[in-house]
Amino acid sequence: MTHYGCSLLSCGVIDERTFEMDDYQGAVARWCPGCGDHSILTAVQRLLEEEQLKPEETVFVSGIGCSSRFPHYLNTYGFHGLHGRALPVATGVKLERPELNVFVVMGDGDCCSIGAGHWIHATRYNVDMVALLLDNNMYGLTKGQTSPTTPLHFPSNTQPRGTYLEALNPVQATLGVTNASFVAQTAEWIPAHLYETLKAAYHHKGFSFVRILQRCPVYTASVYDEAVRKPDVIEMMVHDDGIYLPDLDQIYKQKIVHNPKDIDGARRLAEVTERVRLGVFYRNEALPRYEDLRRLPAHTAEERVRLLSEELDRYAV
Amino acid sequence: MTHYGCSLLSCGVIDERTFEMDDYQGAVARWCPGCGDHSILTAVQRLLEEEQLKPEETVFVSGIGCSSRFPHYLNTYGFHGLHGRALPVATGVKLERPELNVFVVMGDGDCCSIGAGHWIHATRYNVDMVALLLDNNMYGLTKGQTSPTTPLHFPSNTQPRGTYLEALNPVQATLGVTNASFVAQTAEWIPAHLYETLKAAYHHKGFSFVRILQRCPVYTASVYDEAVRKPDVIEMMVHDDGIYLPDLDQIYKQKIVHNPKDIDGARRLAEVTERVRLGVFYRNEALPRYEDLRRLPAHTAEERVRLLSEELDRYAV
Amino acid sequence: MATKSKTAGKGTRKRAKDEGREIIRVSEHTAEIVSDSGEGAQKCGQIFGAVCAKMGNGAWTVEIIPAEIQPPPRSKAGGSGNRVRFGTERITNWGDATNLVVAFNEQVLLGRHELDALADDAIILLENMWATHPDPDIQQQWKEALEALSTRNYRIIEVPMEEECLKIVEDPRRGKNMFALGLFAFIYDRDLELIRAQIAHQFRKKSEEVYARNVLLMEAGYAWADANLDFRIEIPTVKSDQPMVVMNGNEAIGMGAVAAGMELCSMYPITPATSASHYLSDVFDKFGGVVHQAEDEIAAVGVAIGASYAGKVAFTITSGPGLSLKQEFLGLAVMVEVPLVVVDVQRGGPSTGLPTKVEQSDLLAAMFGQHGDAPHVVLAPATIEECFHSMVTARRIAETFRTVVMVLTDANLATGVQPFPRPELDPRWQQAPVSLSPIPEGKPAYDWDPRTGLSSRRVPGQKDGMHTATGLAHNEWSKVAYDPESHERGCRMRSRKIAVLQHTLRAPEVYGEESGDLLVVGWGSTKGAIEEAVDRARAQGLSVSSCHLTFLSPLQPGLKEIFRRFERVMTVEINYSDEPHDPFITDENRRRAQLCLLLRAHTLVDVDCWSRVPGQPLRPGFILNAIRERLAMGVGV
Amino acid sequence: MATKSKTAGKGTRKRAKDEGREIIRVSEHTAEIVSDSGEGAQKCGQIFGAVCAKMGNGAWTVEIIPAEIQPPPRSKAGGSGNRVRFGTERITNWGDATNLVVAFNEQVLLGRHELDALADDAIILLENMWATHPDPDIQQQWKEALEALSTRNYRIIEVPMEEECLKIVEDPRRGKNMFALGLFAFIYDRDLELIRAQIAHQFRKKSEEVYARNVLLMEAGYAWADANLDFRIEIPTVKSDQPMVVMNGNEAIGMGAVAAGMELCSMYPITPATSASHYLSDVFDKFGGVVHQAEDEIAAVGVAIGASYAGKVAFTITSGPGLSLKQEFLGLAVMVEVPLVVVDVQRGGPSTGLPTKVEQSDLLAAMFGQHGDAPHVVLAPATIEECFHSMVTARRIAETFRTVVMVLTDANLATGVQPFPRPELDPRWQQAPVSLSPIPEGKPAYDWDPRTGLSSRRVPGQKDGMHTATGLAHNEWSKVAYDPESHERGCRMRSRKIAVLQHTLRAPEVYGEESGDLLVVGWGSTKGAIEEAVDRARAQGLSVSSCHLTFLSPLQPGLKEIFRRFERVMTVEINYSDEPHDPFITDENRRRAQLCLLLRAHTLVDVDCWSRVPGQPLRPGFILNAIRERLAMGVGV
Ligand SMILES: Cc1ncc(C[n+]2csc(CCOP(=O)(O)OP(=O)(O)O)c2C)c(N)n1
Ligand SMILES: Cc1ncc(C[n+]2csc(CCOP(=O)(O)OP(=O)(O)O)c2C)c(N)n1
Ligand code: SF4
Ligand code: SF4
Ligand SMILES: [Mg+2]
Ligand SMILES: [Mg+2]
Repeated sequence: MTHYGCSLLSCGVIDERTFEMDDYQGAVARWCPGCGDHSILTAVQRLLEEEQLKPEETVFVSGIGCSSRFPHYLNTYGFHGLHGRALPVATGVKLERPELNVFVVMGDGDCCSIGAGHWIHATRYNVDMVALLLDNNMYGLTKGQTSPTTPLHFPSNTQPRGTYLEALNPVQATLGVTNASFVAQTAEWIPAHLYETLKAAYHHKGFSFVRILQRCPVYTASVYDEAVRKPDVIEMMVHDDGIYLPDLDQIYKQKIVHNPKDIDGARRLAEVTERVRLGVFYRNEALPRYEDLRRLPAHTAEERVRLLSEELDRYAV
Repeated sequence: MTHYGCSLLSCGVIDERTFEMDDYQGAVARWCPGCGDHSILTAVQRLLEEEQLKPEETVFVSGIGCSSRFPHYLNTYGFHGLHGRALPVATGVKLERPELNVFVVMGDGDCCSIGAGHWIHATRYNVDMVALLLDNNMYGLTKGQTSPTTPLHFPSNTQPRGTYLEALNPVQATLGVTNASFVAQTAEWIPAHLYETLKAAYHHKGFSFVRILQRCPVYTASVYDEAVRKPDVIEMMVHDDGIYLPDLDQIYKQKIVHNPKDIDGARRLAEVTERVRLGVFYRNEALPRYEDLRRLPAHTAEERVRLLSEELDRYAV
Repeated sequence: MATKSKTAGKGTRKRAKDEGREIIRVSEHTAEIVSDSGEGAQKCGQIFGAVCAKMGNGAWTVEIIPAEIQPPPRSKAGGSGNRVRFGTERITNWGDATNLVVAFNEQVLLGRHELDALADDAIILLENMWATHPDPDIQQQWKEALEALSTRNYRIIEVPMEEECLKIVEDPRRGKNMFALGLFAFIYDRDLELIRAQIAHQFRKKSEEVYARNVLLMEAGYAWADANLDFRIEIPTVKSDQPMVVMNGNEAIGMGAVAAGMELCSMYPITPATSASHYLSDVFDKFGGVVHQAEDEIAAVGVAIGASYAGKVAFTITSGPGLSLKQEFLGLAVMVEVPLVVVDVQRGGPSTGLPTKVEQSDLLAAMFGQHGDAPHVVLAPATIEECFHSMVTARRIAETFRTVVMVLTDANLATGVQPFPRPELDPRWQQAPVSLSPIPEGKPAYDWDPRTGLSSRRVPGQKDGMHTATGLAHNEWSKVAYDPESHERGCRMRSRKIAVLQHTLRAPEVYGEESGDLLVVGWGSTKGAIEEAVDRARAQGLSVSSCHLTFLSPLQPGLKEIFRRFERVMTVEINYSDEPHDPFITDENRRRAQLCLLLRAHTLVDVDCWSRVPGQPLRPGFILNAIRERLAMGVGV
Repeated sequence: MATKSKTAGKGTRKRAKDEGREIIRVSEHTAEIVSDSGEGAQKCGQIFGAVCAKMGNGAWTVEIIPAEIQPPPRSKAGGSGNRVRFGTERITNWGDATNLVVAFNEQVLLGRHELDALADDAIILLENMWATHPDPDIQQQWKEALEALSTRNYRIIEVPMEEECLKIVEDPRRGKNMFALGLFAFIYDRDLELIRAQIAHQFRKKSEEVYARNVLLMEAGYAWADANLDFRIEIPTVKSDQPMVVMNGNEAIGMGAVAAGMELCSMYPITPATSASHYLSDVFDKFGGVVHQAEDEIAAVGVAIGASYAGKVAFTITSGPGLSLKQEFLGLAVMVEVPLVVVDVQRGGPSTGLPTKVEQSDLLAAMFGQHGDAPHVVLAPATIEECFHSMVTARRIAETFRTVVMVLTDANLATGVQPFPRPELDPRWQQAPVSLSPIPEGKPAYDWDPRTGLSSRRVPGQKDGMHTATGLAHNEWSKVAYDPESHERGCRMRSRKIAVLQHTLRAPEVYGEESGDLLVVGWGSTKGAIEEAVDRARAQGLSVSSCHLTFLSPLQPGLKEIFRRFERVMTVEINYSDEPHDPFITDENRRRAQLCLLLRAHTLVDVDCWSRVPGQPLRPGFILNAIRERLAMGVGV
C-alpha cells in the first residue's frame, strides 16, 4: 500500500490510496486451528478490500468472546468492549459519526443471551451497520457452556447431561422485531456464500443482521458436522434480489426461490427443520434509519453560544 | 371469608375455605381515575376468586412502574422488585416452588425496553406462569416518556416532537421466540374479553404472555381512543380452542377465525394493520416447561450428608 | 428564622393605600402552597418563585411532592405544591419552616403540620368549602383537623376559594391555583405585570384563552385579598446589579451541558434525573444536540461511550438504580480512557427507595462501585449555579484526563429553583474535542507520559491511528497484554492522572474563622443550609466554621491541615449513619456517613458525622442543634 | 527456599537401589511442568499434585495459564501448565520460585525464565527434539534460548520425550504429559499405584484403552528417568493422622454449597468463577440441587432472589464484571431483607482486565457498590479449606440476619489445589430455612426487634402472611412509606443488624508476637504467603507479626487495639496502590490499597500498604522484601 493524498476526511483532496488485503491485517489471529472464525475474518478482509474501505474510517465493535477478538485481527479502528454490549457502543459511534463504516461482531452468548435486549432494540433502531453473529452454539472463550443456540440435549460444562431447552432461533427472533430490515444466514465453511452475504449486508442501508454458522472444533465439533459433510442438508434460498451463486449449484442442489421482500415467507422459512437454510430471509430498504432520523444541521460554536444566550434570556430575572 | 382447616401446603387436611373477591383486596389502588389498570385489577381479582386460588399460595411479581404497583393492591404474596426485572424473580420463585401460582405484572417500558432480554428468555424457558404486559404505550410512573410501544410520531417528554420509531410489536416479537407457548392480546376496556383471556392464560400450562391494551388518560389518552369508540376497529380472533364470546358479537362485528395452533397464521395476524386484533394468537401445550425439566427428587438432610460424604471420598488424600 | 421575622415585622405599619392594614416588614419569608395533586399548586409556586426572583429577591423554591402516584384527594400524604423561601438577601436553602401557607384543604395542611413544616406562628390561608361540605364525614374531618391545628400558634384565615373561583370558571380544580397566586401577589405586593408575563410563559404552549382565564383568576385572588386581609408582608427587593437568571438544578445541568459543548445526552428515564433530559429534549436540537433515550441504562452509557470514542462530546444522566446498572461500563470507560461525563441526580436509597426525595447516598457507589481499580473523578456542585458550571468543568477534566467524571447532584438541587448570576458563555467551551489529523508514525494508541499518565486522544477517521480499544489489560499499543508489567503500568498510568489532577486543585475555603472549636464539612446541596447554620451558631457566639468540598475524588489538598486547626470536625450529610448512642453501636462498629468515612481514611482525623435521611433537605435549625450538641451545649433554638 | 533446598540436598546420598545416585533430601520442593497449551501439562500437574498430597505431603498447586485463547505453539506467552509446591510440612502458598521444571519446548521455558519464575539453581528437564528440528528457524531459536538461559545457574537436562513417546503412541502431543508424569514419579519417588489410580480418576470419562495407554506412557517416563538421571529428590512424607481431602478452591466452594444445604446455584458463566458451577453442574442434581445458567448476571441474581424469597436456599456466583452488573439487585435484596449468598471469585480488573488472573480488587465494589445505603456482610476465605466452610457460614449469617453475604475468593484460591482436613459434615447445615406454618395475626412482615433490627422470615405458602415485598421505602407491614420516620427506621434496622453481627465476632488472631515493630495485615488468599514471609522475617530477627481478616464487613473487633501495639501497620494486598515515591504522589493524594483504606477509616491508625497487581499470587520473598523495606532495612533475600 502506498500513502498518497490527504487523510482528512473532508479536505477535498482526492485520496489515491488503494488498499490490499494486507492493509487490513491486524495482529495474527489467535483462534484455535480449524476455528470457523478464521474464514470469517478472511471473508471480511476480502470485503474491505473489494469495497476499498479506508481503514481509518472503518470501525469494528465487538463484545467479549472468542469471536469478539475479531477487531484485534484487523487493521481498522476497533472497540473490544463488554460482553453483550457491542451494539450500544456501535450505535453511539454511528449515531454521531454516520460517515464511518461500522461493523459489529458478536458471539451467540454475547448477542442472544446477555445482549438480547440490545439486539432487539438495535434491530428496531435500524442504524446502518453490519451486525455479525458468529454462532458456534456455545460459549467458546469461557470453555464450553450452554448458549441460547446450543442444540437441544447437547452437553456442555454447565449442562453436562445436555441442554434443557430447544435452541433459540436467532433469525426468527430478529424477524419478529419491528423495523427488522435485513436478516440473512450463511455458513463460514462456504466462503463464496459467506462473502456474498457479507457484501449484501454491507450494501444494505440499515441494520444488517447476519447469522453466520460457525464451527468450533473444540466445543461443538459435531454440531455442523452433517451440514458440512452433506451438502444436501443445506437449502439455498436464492433470488435475484437476494443471493444467488450459480457456481454453488453443483454442490448445493437443494434450492428454494425466496423473495427477500416477503416477510411471511421469511418467517415460514426461518422455522427450524432438518434443512439448514442459507441466504437472505428479509430485506427492506424502505425503513428509516435512526441516525438519519436524528441527523441535525451542524452549528458553529458562536451560533451555539448565541442560541444559548437567547435561551438564558428566557430564564433571566 | 372463614378460616377453616389446616394451612400447611401438604398436610392432607382438606381446606374448606372459600374465597370471595374481597379476600383478594389489598391496599386501595392508587392509580389515576380512569386508568385502565383498575379494570385489570378487577379482572384479576375475579379470576382469583373464580379459580379459588389460595391467597397464600399465589404470588404476584412486578417490576417498577404504575402497573407494577399491582401486587400492593392484592391480598396475596407480592414481590415489587426492580424496573425490568420481574421475570427473573418470578422464574426463581416458580422454579423452586412449582406448586405456587405465579403471576407477573409488567409495564411496556418494564417488559419491552429495560426488560427485553429477560422477556425473550422467559418466553424460552416456558416456566408456567401468567405474564401480563400492561401496555399504555408510555412510561407512566416517570411522567410521560416514550416507550418502545409508543405510536410513531406520538409526542412525549423525551421526544416532544414525536417519537422517531415505529412502535415495537410485542406480540410479534414474542411469537418470534422459540418455545413461545401462549401469546394473546386483549383490552382492558372490554372486561369480558379481558377476563376470558386471563382465564385462558391461567389455564395454559406454560409461560402465558398476555398483552393488555391499557388506557392511560394522563399521557396517552388519545392512543386507544378510536379503538374504544369504534368497535369496528377491533377484530376479534375467535376459535373454539381460543376465545370466543358470542355475547360480544353484537358490539364487535369484525371477527376472524384463527386456530391458535397455527403459528404462521398467528404471525400474519400479529402484523400491525389498522385493525386491533384481540384473542389468542398462539397456544401450544406440548412444549416442555423449564421447571418440570429441572424437577428433581427431594432428599433428606441425612441423605445429602451421606452423598456428600461419598463425594468427599473421591477427594480424599 | 420564624421568630426573627415575626419580631421584625410585628407592629410596623406602612402608610399610603394600605392605611389601617398591618404591614409586616421582614427581611425574608417562607411561603408555600399545598393542594391535592392535580390542582396546580406546583405551577402557582413556580410562578411565584420566579416572580420573587425577578423582582430582585433572593429565593429558593422546593417542590412538595406527594408520596404516591395518585394519592387520594384530601389525604395527609397527598400534599403537592411548592415552598418558596425568599428575602432581601441571597437565599441558599429551603430554611426551617413555612411562615405563610395557602392550603386547598385541611388534610394536606394537616400533613404539613405533622411533618413539622410550619412555623409555630405561621399564617394559614385555608379553603373553607370543606367546613360546610354536604358530606358529614368531611365536615367531621375538618373539625378534627382544625382542632389538631389549634395546638399551635397558627393564625388561620378561611378563604372561600371555591366560591370565588366559581364566579369565573366552572371547574375550580383547574383555577384555584391562580387565585392563590393572586393572594400571594397581594400579600407580598408583587409586580402584577411580571406575574402576567410569567403566566404567559408558563402557559406558552396553551391557547390565548387559557392565559386570559388564568390572569382573571389571579386578579380575583388579588382583589379578594385586598378586600379581606388586614395585613401585608413587605420584603424589600434589591435589584441585582449583575444580570441574573433563575432556574432549577436540572435545567441548569441541561443548559450547562449545552454550554459545555455537549452533543449527545444518552439516557434512560429515571426520577429525579429525567426532567433534565426533558429540558434538553425540548431545546437540544436547536443546538444540533441529540437526546437519545436508550432501551436501558446500560445501553444509555454504552451509546455515550461509543459516541465519545468516536470523538464526540457525550454524557449520560441517571439516578441511583441507573448508576448501579452503569457500573460495568464506567469501569470500561476508565480502562479504555474514553472521556465520559456521568451525572447522577441522587435520590433516596437503597434500591428503588425514595424515588422523588433527596439523599446523598450514592457517594461511595460513585467512587468505588466499579469492580477492579477504576480511578476516576467525582465532583459535586453545591448550588444551582454550580450545576451549570460543573458541566463545563466536567467536560474539560474528562477530556484532558481521558477519564470518567461523575457529577453528583440530588433531588434537592434538581427541583430547587434559585436565581444566580447569569453565566458568561465562552465559545471555547464549545470546541470540538479532537481534530481528525493523521497520527504520526510510531505513536502508540496510549502515548502515556510516564510521569503524569496523560495521553492524547485518538478517534476513528484519524489516518494511521488504527488500533483496537479494549477493556482487557493492554499495553500502550492497546494490544492485549497479560504480563505483570503491562498491567501494572496501565493501573499506574490511570491512577497517576488522578494525582496530577489533585495537584491542580486548590484547598477548599473555610467559611468563617480559620480555626475554632468545630468545623462542619459538607458536600453537595447541603451547602446553603450548613452555612446558614454556621452563621446562626456564630451569632450565638459559638466557634464554628464550615468547609464545603466540591471534589470528592480526588479530594482537594489541605484538608488535614484545615482539620487540625479545629477541636472537632464533623460532616453533615444526607445519608445514613448509625447514631453513636444507639443500642449495639460502638465507636468501633459504627457505620458512619459516606464523606465522613472518606475523610477519616484520608486525614486520619477523628471526623465525626451528623447525618439524616428524612427524604428532605436538611433544615439549618436542625444542623444548628447538631452543632450545639456536638459542642456539648445541649439542644438550642 | 531455593538456596535452602540446594544446600540441604547437595551431597546427600541414599543407599539401596539408588546406589551411585545423588539423593537430594529437602523438606520441600517446587516442581512445574510447562508446555504449549493443548499438550496436557495441566493434567500432569494436577495428577502429580494430588499424588503428593495423597502420599502425605503438604502441597499447593497453581495453574500456569497462557495469556491467549490459542497462543501460537512455542511462544513465550503461551506456556500452560501447573506448578506444584510440596513439602513435608503444610504448604500454604505457591512460594517463590520453581526448583525443578519439565518443559516441552525451550520457548515456554524462556517465558517462565523471563517471568523470573525459576530459582537460580533450578533443574530443568527439557524436550530436546527442537535442537535438531528440520526447520532451521527453530534450531536457531533453540540456540538463542539456551544462550539466554545460560545466564543463570540452571542445570539443564535434555530429554528425548518425543522420541520416547513415539515408541508408544503416534501423536506424542497427546501423551508427553504422562511421560513427564513418569519423570516426576521417578525423581520424587512417588507411589506408582497411587499414580495409576489417579490416572484412572482423571480419565474416568474416557475408555479403558485411554487409561492403559496413559499408564504405559507414565511408566516409560519413569523408566527413562531411572536409566538416565543421576539424582533423585527426597521429600519425606508424613501421613496425616486426620483424614484429608484435596481439591481446588472452586470445588471447595461447590462442595461447601452442598454442605450448606444450598438448593440453587444461579449463575452466568464467567472466568474464574465458572469452574465452581461446572463442578456443581456435575454433582448437584444428585443432591436435588439445580444449577441455573441464566441469560445474564442480572437475571442470575434475580432468579436467586426469587428462589430465596420463595423460601429456598440460593446463591449466585460470579467474578468482577458480573458483580458490577448485579449491584442493583444486591441493593434490592438488602432492602427487602431476602437472604442471599453471593460468591465473587475475583480476577484482575478494572473492566474485563485479566480474566484468568488473580487480584483482590473487588473489595470496595463489594462493600460499597450498591447505590444508597445497603449494609451487608462481606467475608473472605483465606484458604481452600475456608472456601468450603465459608459457604456454611455465609448461609447461616444470610438467613439469621436476613441480608446479603458476599464471599470473596479469587483466581488463586479458585484454581489452587491444597490438601486440608476432611470437613465433618453436619446434617443441621442442610435444614430447610423456614417452615410453612401460618403467621399469627397482627404480626408485621418485618417484625423488627427495635434493638437488633432482626426479624423473622416469611415466605409464600404461609397462611395469613400475605404482603408485598418492595424495594421502595416501606414500613414494617411492607407498605410503601415515604415519610421520614419510616425511611429512617428502615435504614436503621438494616444497619443495626451489622452492628449486632459485629458483636458476635472475635478479634482476629495475631500471627507471631502480640506486639512489635510491624504488623502486616491481609485478607483472602494471601494468608499463606504473608505468614511465610513473617516466619522468614522473624527468623531473620525482625519484629514482625501478621493478622489476617476474615470479615471485611463488619470488621472484626479489636483492630485498633491490636494495631496500637505495633510501631507500624501495613496491609499486603493484590490490588492497586500508588507507590509513595512515584512522581506527583504525596501522602495526601496517594490512592491506597483497598483494605488499607477501610482500616484507616476504621482505626484512624496510619496504616500503610504494600500492594502489587502482577496477575499472580504474591511471593513470600517479595513480601519479605517489602517488610524489610518498611522496617527501613533495605531489600534483602
Ligand atoms: C459481564 C460478563 N459476563 C461474563 C463474561 C464471561 N464471558 C466472556 S466471553 C463469554 C461467552 C462467550 O460465548 P460467545 O458469546 O458465544 O462467544 P464465543 O466465545 O463462543 O465466540 C462469557 C460468558 C464477561 N466477560 N463479562
Ligand atoms: C433501573 C431503573 N431505571 C429507571 C427507573 C425509573 N422508572 C420507573 S418506572 C419506569 C417506566 C415506567 O413505564 P412502564 O414500564 O411502561 O410502566 P407504567 O408506569 O407505564 O405502567 C421507569 C423508567 C427505575 N425505577 N429503575
Ligand atoms: S474455542 Fe472454539 S470458537 Fe473459540 S477459538 Fe477455539 S475453535 Fe474458535
Ligand atoms: S399515569 Fe397513566 S398509567 Fe399511571 S396511574 Fe395514571 S393513568 Fe394509570
Ligand atoms: Mg459462541
Ligand atoms: Mg407504560
